[in-house]
Amino acid sequence: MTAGAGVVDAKVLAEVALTRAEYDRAVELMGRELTPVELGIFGAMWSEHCGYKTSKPLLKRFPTSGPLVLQGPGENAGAIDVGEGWAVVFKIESHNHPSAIEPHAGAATGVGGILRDIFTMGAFPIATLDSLRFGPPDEARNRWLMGGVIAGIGDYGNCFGVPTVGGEIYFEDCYTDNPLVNAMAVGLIRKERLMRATAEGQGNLVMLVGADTGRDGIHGATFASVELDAASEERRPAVQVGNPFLEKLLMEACLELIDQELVVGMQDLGAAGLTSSAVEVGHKGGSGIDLDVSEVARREQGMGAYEVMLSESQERMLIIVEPERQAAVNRVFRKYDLHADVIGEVNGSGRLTVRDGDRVEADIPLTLLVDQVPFRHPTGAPSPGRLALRAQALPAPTLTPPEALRRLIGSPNLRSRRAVWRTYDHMVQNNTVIRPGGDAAVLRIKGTRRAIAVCTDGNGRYCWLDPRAGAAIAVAEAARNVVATGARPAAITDCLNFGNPEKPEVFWELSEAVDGMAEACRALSVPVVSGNVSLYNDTSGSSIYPSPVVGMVGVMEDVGKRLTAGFKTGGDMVLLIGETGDELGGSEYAKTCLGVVAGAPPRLDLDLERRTHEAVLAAADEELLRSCHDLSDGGLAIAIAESAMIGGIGASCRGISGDRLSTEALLFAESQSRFLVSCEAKNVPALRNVCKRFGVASQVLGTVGGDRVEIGPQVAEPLAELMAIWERWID
Amino acid sequence: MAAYRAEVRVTLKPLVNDPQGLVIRDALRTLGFHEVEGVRAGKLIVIDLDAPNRVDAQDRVDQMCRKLLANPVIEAFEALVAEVAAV
Amino acid sequence: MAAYRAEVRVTLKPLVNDPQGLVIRDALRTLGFHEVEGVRAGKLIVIDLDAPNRVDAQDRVDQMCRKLLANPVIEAFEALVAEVAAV
Amino acid sequence: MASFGIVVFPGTWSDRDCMYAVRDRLKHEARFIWHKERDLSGLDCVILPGGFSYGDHLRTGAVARFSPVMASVVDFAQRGGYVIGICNGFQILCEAHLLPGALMRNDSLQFRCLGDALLRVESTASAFTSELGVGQVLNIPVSHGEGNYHADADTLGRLEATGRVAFRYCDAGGRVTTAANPNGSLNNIAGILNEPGNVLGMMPHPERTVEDLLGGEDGLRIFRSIARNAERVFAG
Ligand SMILES: Nc1ncnc2c1ncn2[C@@H]1O[C@H](COP(=O)(O)OP(=O)(O)O)[C@@H](O)[C@H]1O
Ligand SMILES: [Mg+2]
Repeated sequence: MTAGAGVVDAKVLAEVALTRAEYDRAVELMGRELTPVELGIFGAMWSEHCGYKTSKPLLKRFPTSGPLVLQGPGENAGAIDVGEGWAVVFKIESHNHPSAIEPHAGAATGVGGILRDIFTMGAFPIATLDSLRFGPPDEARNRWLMGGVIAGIGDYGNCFGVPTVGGEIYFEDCYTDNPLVNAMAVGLIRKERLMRATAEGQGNLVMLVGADTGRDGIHGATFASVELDAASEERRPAVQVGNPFLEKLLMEACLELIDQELVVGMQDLGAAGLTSSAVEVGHKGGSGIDLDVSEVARREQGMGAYEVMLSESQERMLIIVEPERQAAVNRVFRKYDLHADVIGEVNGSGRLTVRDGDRVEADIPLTLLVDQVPFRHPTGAPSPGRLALRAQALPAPTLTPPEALRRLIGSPNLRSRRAVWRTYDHMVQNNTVIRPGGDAAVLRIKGTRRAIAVCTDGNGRYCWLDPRAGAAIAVAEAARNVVATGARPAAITDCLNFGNPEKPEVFWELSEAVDGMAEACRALSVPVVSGNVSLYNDTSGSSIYPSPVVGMVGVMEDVGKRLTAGFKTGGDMVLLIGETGDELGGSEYAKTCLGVVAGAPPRLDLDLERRTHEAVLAAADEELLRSCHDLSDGGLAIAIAESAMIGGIGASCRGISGDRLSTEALLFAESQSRFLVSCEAKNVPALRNVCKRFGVASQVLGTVGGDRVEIGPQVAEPLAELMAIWERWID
Repeated sequence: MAAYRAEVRVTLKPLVNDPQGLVIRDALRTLGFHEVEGVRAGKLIVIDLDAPNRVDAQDRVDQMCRKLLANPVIEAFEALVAEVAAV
Repeated sequence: MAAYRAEVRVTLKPLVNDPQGLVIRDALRTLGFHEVEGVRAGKLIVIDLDAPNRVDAQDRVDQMCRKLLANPVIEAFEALVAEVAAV
Repeated sequence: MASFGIVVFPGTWSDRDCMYAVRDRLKHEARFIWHKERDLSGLDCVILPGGFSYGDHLRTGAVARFSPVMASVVDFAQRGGYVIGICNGFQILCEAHLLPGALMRNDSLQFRCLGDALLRVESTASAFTSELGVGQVLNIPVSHGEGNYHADADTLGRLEATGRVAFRYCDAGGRVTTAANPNGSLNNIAGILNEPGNVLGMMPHPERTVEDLLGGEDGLRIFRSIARNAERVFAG
């Protein structure tokens, strides 16, 4: 081992993303200079991506336990108990940066990565969702990014055979050069079969299976490039091309191994590749790992230990196997024509040892890489200008209510997403009881009456104006979407998409948002079981809106009692549950019809939110409702129009009133804790009683029927015309 | 103005993973073509266009490649332009 | 034995509709390339193989095309084989 | 009790859905057949399910048709066994020349998953459709990127003239319209039969409408038709 072989100058440190102080700390902990491979390993494990050096102290604020939680943060994915012996495993992950330069491959590999996290837990992936943010669609480049991302997501999920059942797409200027691509995956498994990523048992074999290792996604390694020719640096692919076909085989084989109880532990290879996976399993198993990179099958010639250890080639899995089971394991891989190699051994050293044949390239105590990550504690502060935005008054309306309704329905943020989700197979596996296009998607669990509801939510504008309130609303809105199907919110996964946290303003946003989410999670009894952090979403100095995204899972005991958003039958009564306030701040109306992103986001009373959920769930349980839709972007008028368009039947809601509220607020305010429901006329008293029982307001707005959407005295638009506007997608 | 035909070949850069090429390689070997060492899959796009001369035609097609037909992050392109004999 | 590289071009037969070509044509025109008359899209498959000589190499690659690489119902193929200079 | 064999190629994904349809909903026997196997003994019907065999690389179905099991499937079909190819299975049957024509990319160039797709039954002269009525409209979802059926004029003419078009995409009134065609298929073709009528290829997924909870039982009728005919053959 040649310690200190590289010249550790500022350039080298920048490439491994360590500060001089962090580097000195690593040297101090090791008691000697680092080899190039070791420096690469420290850089990767102490990075924000693997080590969460900025966000970890904040993440501790989340509630992570509860009666349903089987696995909280810390494993490849979280898991909750959904009853009758079943567990649901889920996690969300970002692939923002790769998608910004190669949207198709970037988004596709994002889906691939999150699917691996699910089946690494032993679970069969039963759904994916994708939460997307782009710049305005009138710019060709943004459309190109969006088209590529959507095609990439579809190509991966469709080929793999998992239904893509939900997600969201929003457009704001701030995402122009920095789109957000967050993919969530959900898996199902018998509770007792949950796998953990661990390497236990001295003498057990470390096997690498799946794709050959290439020079994919290796970050700055010039100092170690003695093995590289100058040109290869240039040719090194910055974005990986995923292989969903291979991933499907990998999943089938891995699940078969688990089924036959042939493995001790399993860990997918994601960020920082073999390095991160080996460190994770070794550390969790309380053992050591000895790897020989010369045993790793490669796609290219001339790759050195550094590249092999840090390659991010997709569709690879590390498995820990007892030596006497190796033959059986190989039989399974051979069945699927998968390539597997023994690349090392578990030992009791507590160290990660990396050899290339006889040469030791790295030898590091695992605890240094995991427990000694030097946390950063930046200070946060908002700029005065930011806080002033909240107090800014909105300009006077210029559009009539019917004009505003049409403009909103046709705005990129509110248009129907049918043209997107019909390119995703959302039905494969025969579980999709409520398909995309409503609030949450609902998947039944075969062999039971049970189902789960899943959705993602996040509102960057609210978070920009008030990160704490906006993040709390993201949780509440996700819960509302789940409740609107009749499911009880159970737990969330979250993706924290923020700018550069070294900026005090961004760190303040992050800290506020985490507090807001944590508070909402506590109030609504939905723990955080997994998540992901994506920082440094900046381009040319400006950051994206703070954009936490919440992925929610809810549980329904009787799928027969599920609710959908569309109006059903003429003559049914339409009711608003909850109350409208003068709250147009940060709204879609303010943006689309007034041209401003300003004002305070709507108030969220978490106790009222919770009681409103209880009221709707009680009404669903008593089978009082014919339809149920939550209110969010665009407010009451949009909710009425959507329920009509989804149901394909008009409605007359003339009874809209509110004390001292402007027409604009009545129709378009985004006040929280509201649902739009319809029910048979005879059930109105019972429904209103349920609401009263929970201390929640309700109001009869009108009736379902006809071929127009009538709202208050001003709006009476033909349904067909609204649908034509709504269903026109961006091309 | 004259008529030109451009043949654009878009291929993945050498170090980029090519799952399609791997499947074709394995399939050929399974079919008994053991002499196959490697396969890379790409696209062939044939464009008929008008241009005042060959140099201009080449220039325009190169622009098309950069703007739409290839993503330089993972792909390389090559465009061969030839005049089409008038019929 | 020597090393050969074959370039196989698989294209849709002239009478078969080529929606991909049409979409590319329209996209190019939208981007301002109004001189584009028509576009056809096909596949380019590059195969590295060993063979005793060029004729044999060509023969084997033609067999690969007939057996696997092209579907005669809709596609035509052309295979160009060249010796790869030893390094 | 009819016996179904569900072939699993690398990349197949509607194998489990087909199993659910046949065993759990139809309550008949079924077993999976890995593509490297050759034994189809005891089967009345072979299902080639949907999916992306070999990643759909090169051409859909092009590689799968060379799997060891396919020789047995060809043999099985020649001996009169029922073979139904669904989606990717249809593509494989075309590549294997058990059915004429080819399936090309959807004319939209996009994948289409349509839960409310409708088919008109065009022929009841097969084991797959004998329990249905000509002109009957079925809700059977589509989910594919390459379902655009193409055949040369002669072949197409022969298919039409001999009643071998089994299903066409249609609207709710049973009208065969361009708007109802999800992929650009010639003559709105959604499914075709071989000459003797014992091999069916169809792009839509009957295994996806096998219970009311998921949008009806129209798909189940096709499997039921196969089972009844198989039992009849067995009884006779
Ligand atoms: N924002 C967050 N909220 C809760 N848990 C998080 C968050 N970010 C990361 N985690 C948890 O930290 C662990 C490491 O995450 P990650 O590095 O994304 O895992 P992987 O490498 O498996 O993709 C996981 O258990 C994940 O669920
Ligand atoms: Mg993981």
